[in-house]
Amino acid sequence: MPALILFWILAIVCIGAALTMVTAANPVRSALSLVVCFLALAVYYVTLSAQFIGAVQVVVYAGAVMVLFLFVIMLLNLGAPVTSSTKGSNQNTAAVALGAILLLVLFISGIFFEIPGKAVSPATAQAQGTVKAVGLTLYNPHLPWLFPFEATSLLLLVAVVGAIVMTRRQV
Amino acid sequence: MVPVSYYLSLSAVLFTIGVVGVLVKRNPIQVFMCIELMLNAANLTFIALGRFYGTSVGEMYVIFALAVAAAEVSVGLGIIVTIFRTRQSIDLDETALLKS
Amino acid sequence: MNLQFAQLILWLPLLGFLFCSTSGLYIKDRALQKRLTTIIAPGVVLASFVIALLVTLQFGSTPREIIALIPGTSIYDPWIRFGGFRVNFNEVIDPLSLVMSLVVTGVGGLIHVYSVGYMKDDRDYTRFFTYFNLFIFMMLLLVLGDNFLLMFVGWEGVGVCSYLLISFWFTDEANARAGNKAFIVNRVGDLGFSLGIMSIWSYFGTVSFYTPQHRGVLELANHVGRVLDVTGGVVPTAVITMICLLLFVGAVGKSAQIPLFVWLPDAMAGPTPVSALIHAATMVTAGVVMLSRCSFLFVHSAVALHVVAWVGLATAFMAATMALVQTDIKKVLAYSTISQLGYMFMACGVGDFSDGIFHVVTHAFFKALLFLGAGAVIHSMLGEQDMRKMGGLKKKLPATWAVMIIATYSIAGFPLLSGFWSKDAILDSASRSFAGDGTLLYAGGLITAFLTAFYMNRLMWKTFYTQERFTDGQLHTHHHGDSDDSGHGEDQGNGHVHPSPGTMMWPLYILAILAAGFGWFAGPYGPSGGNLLDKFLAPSIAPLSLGGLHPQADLMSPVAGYLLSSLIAIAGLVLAAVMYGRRMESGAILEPAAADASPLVQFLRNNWGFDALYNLIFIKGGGLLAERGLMRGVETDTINAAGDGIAKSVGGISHLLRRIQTGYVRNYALVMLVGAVTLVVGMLVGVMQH
Amino acid sequence: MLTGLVAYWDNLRDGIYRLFIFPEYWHGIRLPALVPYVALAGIFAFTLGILPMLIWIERVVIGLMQDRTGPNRLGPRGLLQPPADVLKLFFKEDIQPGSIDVRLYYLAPFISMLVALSAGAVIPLQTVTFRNVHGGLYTVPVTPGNVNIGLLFMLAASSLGVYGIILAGWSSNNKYSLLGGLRASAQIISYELAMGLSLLCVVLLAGSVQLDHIVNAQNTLPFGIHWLPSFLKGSIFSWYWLQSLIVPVVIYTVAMIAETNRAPFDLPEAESELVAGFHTEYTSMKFATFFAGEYVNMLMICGLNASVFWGGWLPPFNCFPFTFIPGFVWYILKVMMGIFFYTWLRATLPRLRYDALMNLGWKRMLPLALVWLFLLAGYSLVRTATAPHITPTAVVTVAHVAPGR
Repeated sequence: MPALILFWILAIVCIGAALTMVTAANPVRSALSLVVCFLALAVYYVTLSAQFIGAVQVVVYAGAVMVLFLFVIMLLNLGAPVTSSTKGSNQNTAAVALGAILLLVLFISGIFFEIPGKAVSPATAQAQGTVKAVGLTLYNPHLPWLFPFEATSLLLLVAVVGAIVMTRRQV
Repeated sequence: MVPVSYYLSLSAVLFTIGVVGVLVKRNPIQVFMCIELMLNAANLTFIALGRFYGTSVGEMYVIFALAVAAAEVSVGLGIIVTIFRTRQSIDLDETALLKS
Repeated sequence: MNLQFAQLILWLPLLGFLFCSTSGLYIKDRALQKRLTTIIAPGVVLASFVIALLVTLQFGSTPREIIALIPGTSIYDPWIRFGGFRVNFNEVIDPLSLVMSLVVTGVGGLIHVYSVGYMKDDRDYTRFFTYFNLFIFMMLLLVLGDNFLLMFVGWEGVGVCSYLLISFWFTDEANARAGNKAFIVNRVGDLGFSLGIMSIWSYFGTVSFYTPQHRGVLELANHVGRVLDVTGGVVPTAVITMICLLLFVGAVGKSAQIPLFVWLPDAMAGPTPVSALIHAATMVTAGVVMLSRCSFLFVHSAVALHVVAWVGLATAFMAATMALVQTDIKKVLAYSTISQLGYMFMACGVGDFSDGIFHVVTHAFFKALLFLGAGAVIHSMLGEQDMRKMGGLKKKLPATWAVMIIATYSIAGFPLLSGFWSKDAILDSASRSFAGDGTLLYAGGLITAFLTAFYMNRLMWKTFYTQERFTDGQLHTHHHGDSDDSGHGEDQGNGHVHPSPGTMMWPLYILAILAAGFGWFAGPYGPSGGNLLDKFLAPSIAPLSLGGLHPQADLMSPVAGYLLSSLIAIAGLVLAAVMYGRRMESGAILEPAAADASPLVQFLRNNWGFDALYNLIFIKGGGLLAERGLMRGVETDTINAAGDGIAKSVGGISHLLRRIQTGYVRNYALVMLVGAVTLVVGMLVGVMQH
Repeated sequence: MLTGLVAYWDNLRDGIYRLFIFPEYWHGIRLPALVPYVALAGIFAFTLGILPMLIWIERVVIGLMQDRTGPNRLGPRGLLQPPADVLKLFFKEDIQPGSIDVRLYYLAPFISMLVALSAGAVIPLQTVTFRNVHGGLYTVPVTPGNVNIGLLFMLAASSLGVYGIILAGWSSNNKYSLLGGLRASAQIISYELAMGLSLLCVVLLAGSVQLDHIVNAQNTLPFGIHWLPSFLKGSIFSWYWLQSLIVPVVIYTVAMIAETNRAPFDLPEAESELVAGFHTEYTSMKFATFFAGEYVNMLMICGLNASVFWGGWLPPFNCFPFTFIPGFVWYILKVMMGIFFYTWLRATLPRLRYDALMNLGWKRMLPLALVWLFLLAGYSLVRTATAPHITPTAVVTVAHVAPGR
């Protein structure tokens, strides 16, 4: 029961923050709402006993990605758009309508369909989110994660180099 | 223990908010943030289902999604900065880049 | 000798071809190129012949398995692999392919040697030998290939070479037309052949003749009364009949049988060695070879055999009648070739395939000899081919006359010469036809034999005996002290008739010996108890009993048969001698005007109206169909209209669609979302329905 | 005589130790379950209590270093100066500038403070030993949250601290503030990398990111040399500042100063250029909150430093007078040494230029930390191969700490 209450509180925070992010005109406010949403998600991860992912979520998303966003927003000094949108009022209506359909469909498939398989006991689940368990899984040469993980480091390197090259003033 | 369908539904809501945001926002940074939200909604699904099945696979996927998102953000923001430098505006409706 | 050496039979001519076709690139000295070509082009063919001979001798004396496969590609990595379709590049070494290889390379080699002299002064000397070597290669591929597909490659290859060689002197439009005609008429037959191959593939599951696992088509057909496919099922007789008839259509085209014979007389437009090699000795016999190769199939279908026999007889007779009225020396020979091919088909049609091959061999000798002799005459006559302008050449060309008379008597069936033996074997078999129509076939064969003897002697009389109808200026003269290269017709009147260079005459002598003696050698009274060829060929040829058919009893005793056919031949020869002996001055039985006026002569000269019929049906009718039906109806009103309509509608649609490209990323994203939502809804609906 | 003396002291020590072994249940209350709350209360009280004193300490130390007396008016040796400062700030007029983003403006100092405080949730003060009903002993770290992601949590908290600064700078609608905020965020992001890498060196050696595991992993003979005397076990020479071969601790120290925007890296509030940087527009209690947040942040960063590099609650030598002093005293001593170091640097070094700061962070520290991480990885591989008996420290500790034994 406490878990359920926590879930609902976090859900309200999460959805509220997400909605604020979409509706806010000011990108800074948007970004902050998103940070709140990410933090709430991190708490979700911890309650799902994925502590490592929760911490990484905070470090990477809240700590690095969103700071980067804020940094760029402030660097470019972007406020709310000056002109009101003249084009695409149909676009917005259609977007909301389609979003509603999507939500309905996702709800139906998420709630009304029984998920095959059986949930494991909380004790078993608890042992799987620790740093040690994640590390052992990730670096296990008998599991298929090691090579993708190494490849990801290359991806990050490429991204770093790409970002630097792109934003250099003198090319 | 919270049923897994709760998490799936929450994830659906967040994802939909992200999708709608992508479609209605005109500021590319905000669009970008909406995309991040969609990614996170997907991550939540991964974690919840991974815990449900008692495997670490969900976490593995989330780790990769995180890494990719970080790379994507660095490059994407770099692009936005470059566009701003050349056009002095990043409004998606003013920069109809895809129409010659 | 290792049987692997047999590969060289096939590849040596290809080497020659490669040399000849590329020598121009790296040999700038034309004289040197010509000298090298002179050595290499006939050399490879003769070397091929030597190897074939060695293989044959070794093969015939070895008691082990008589049919050997020489893989060019491994079984597991085949030549062609397309889905379940697999074909290997194997050569089959068996009696039939060896006999044919010997004929092709032997007679072909002699004709190569002859051509060295004949083509000596031609501008395109090397090109000629390029085609010749390629032709030998393709013909060998046809006879040595272990599957229908390789045979088809060779089949088409010789067709191409035939086309190239008929129109060798392509600057003359008539030659080019003749080449086209040969090529196009052959296509009709090839269509049948390729349909036959496809049918074999679909019904048998293989196109190989023999395979190491003994699952080849011929091995599958080698059961009394039934034919199996690779999976062990029985192929119905109706299907066998269909396949055989389709294959026979191919044979009819290539071997110039009725109704597709019209190309062969026109093919005489090429150089005379070409006529000798392709249109007498080798290529046109491909049909007979193919029928013999497929004898295991044919014996299972009495209907197909019957058709073959009667088409053969009809061709033999009709071509003989047409030969009676020809005035062009080569055309007489061409029709005689058609006629003799008819004999061979008749032999196959009554199930006596080995005697068909026997006649192929003897015919190769004497017909090559005849053509080469005619070539020598034409050579001496500066390219004149009309017999009406010849006569009295016996004194001028005694050596040529000698070999020609041997060949003439041989083809006429003069006793104890080669043609006598082979033709008599065919007539004997025809008289005992399994279908009971032996008497008719025998009678038709005899009449044709009589006509053959008559028109061949007519040719001899018109050319060699009657009075000269030309001046010395029309002869190939030779001035003492000059080389042969000094040119045609130079210094007219002062020289004497130069028969021909040695390279042209020696092949004739050799062929003359074979044309005279080979029949005895391979015939029933030959060495080693007689019927040497029959015995040698036996493993490659299916007996009639395999299909449940049995020859009838003899019509008469063998000696009576020999006497009768000898009588007929001599009667024909004598009749011609008597009739032309009375007309020594004109050299013609009817005056030209009278001949032109005679409807019978006109009918025969016009190929019994076949040319006119084809002209009407295909040229005129086809032209009308193309112009009225296809050009207006299909091309203009349908295809062009459809094209224009598509273009217009695409333009209109894109005009509408252009509005979709707004350039706004958000619009595109919206469209993407529409697709995604549709997909998810579709999946959901799909899941719900389960 | 010496033997008797040693035996005497050993007996005395064991007797005293026995006093500090608690039963698992006391009047039906399970005592280990109370430990986190005790720790939370202790850390909270200490942090907030020491805050005013820190300002006094800093001023006194700087005064001593600069050969002057420092605060000396209120109370003995100026000890009442901190409460006076607090009172002054409390009663100052609260000015709200015009054209600001009100909500963010008010939120920023609290974010700064809260995030800094939250880092204390995983800091282990010392261990406490319990005796279970079967007579077995087991130890429990005294920390509010004994989680397996302790170090990551600290990193996450410190990376979130930048929000307070960046929001203050943005919401003030002042170009000095904005520049200060941007500088701060850039600086923090830059130095976080070097800091994380230097901490990774320790994680590599300890084999865990749980803070009490890291401290326990330092409780070995220096470099695992087994013939050394036992009083060196867990001594100052086996702490990770030395075991990680000094470079990581240097990098961490530099990075921690930059992280907390202290001199000589206090560019976000460089008064000569940016007035007061991101808190230019803040007055009264909001300023005080920023101020306090900064000091809490310093405490937490020093706490991490003490745990990770300086042996946490371990005494400098595993022998007589040191072992009598409780662990949390040593711990606090180490934290205060860190604060002293801060002050020392502030009194000594001039402020860096901004580009020099960035160059130092990106071009010196980051590569050095990276190279050192690789070196240490190789070194620990060799050590694992040659002396397997000293490596599984973390594993042994885990087994030791596991409850229910």
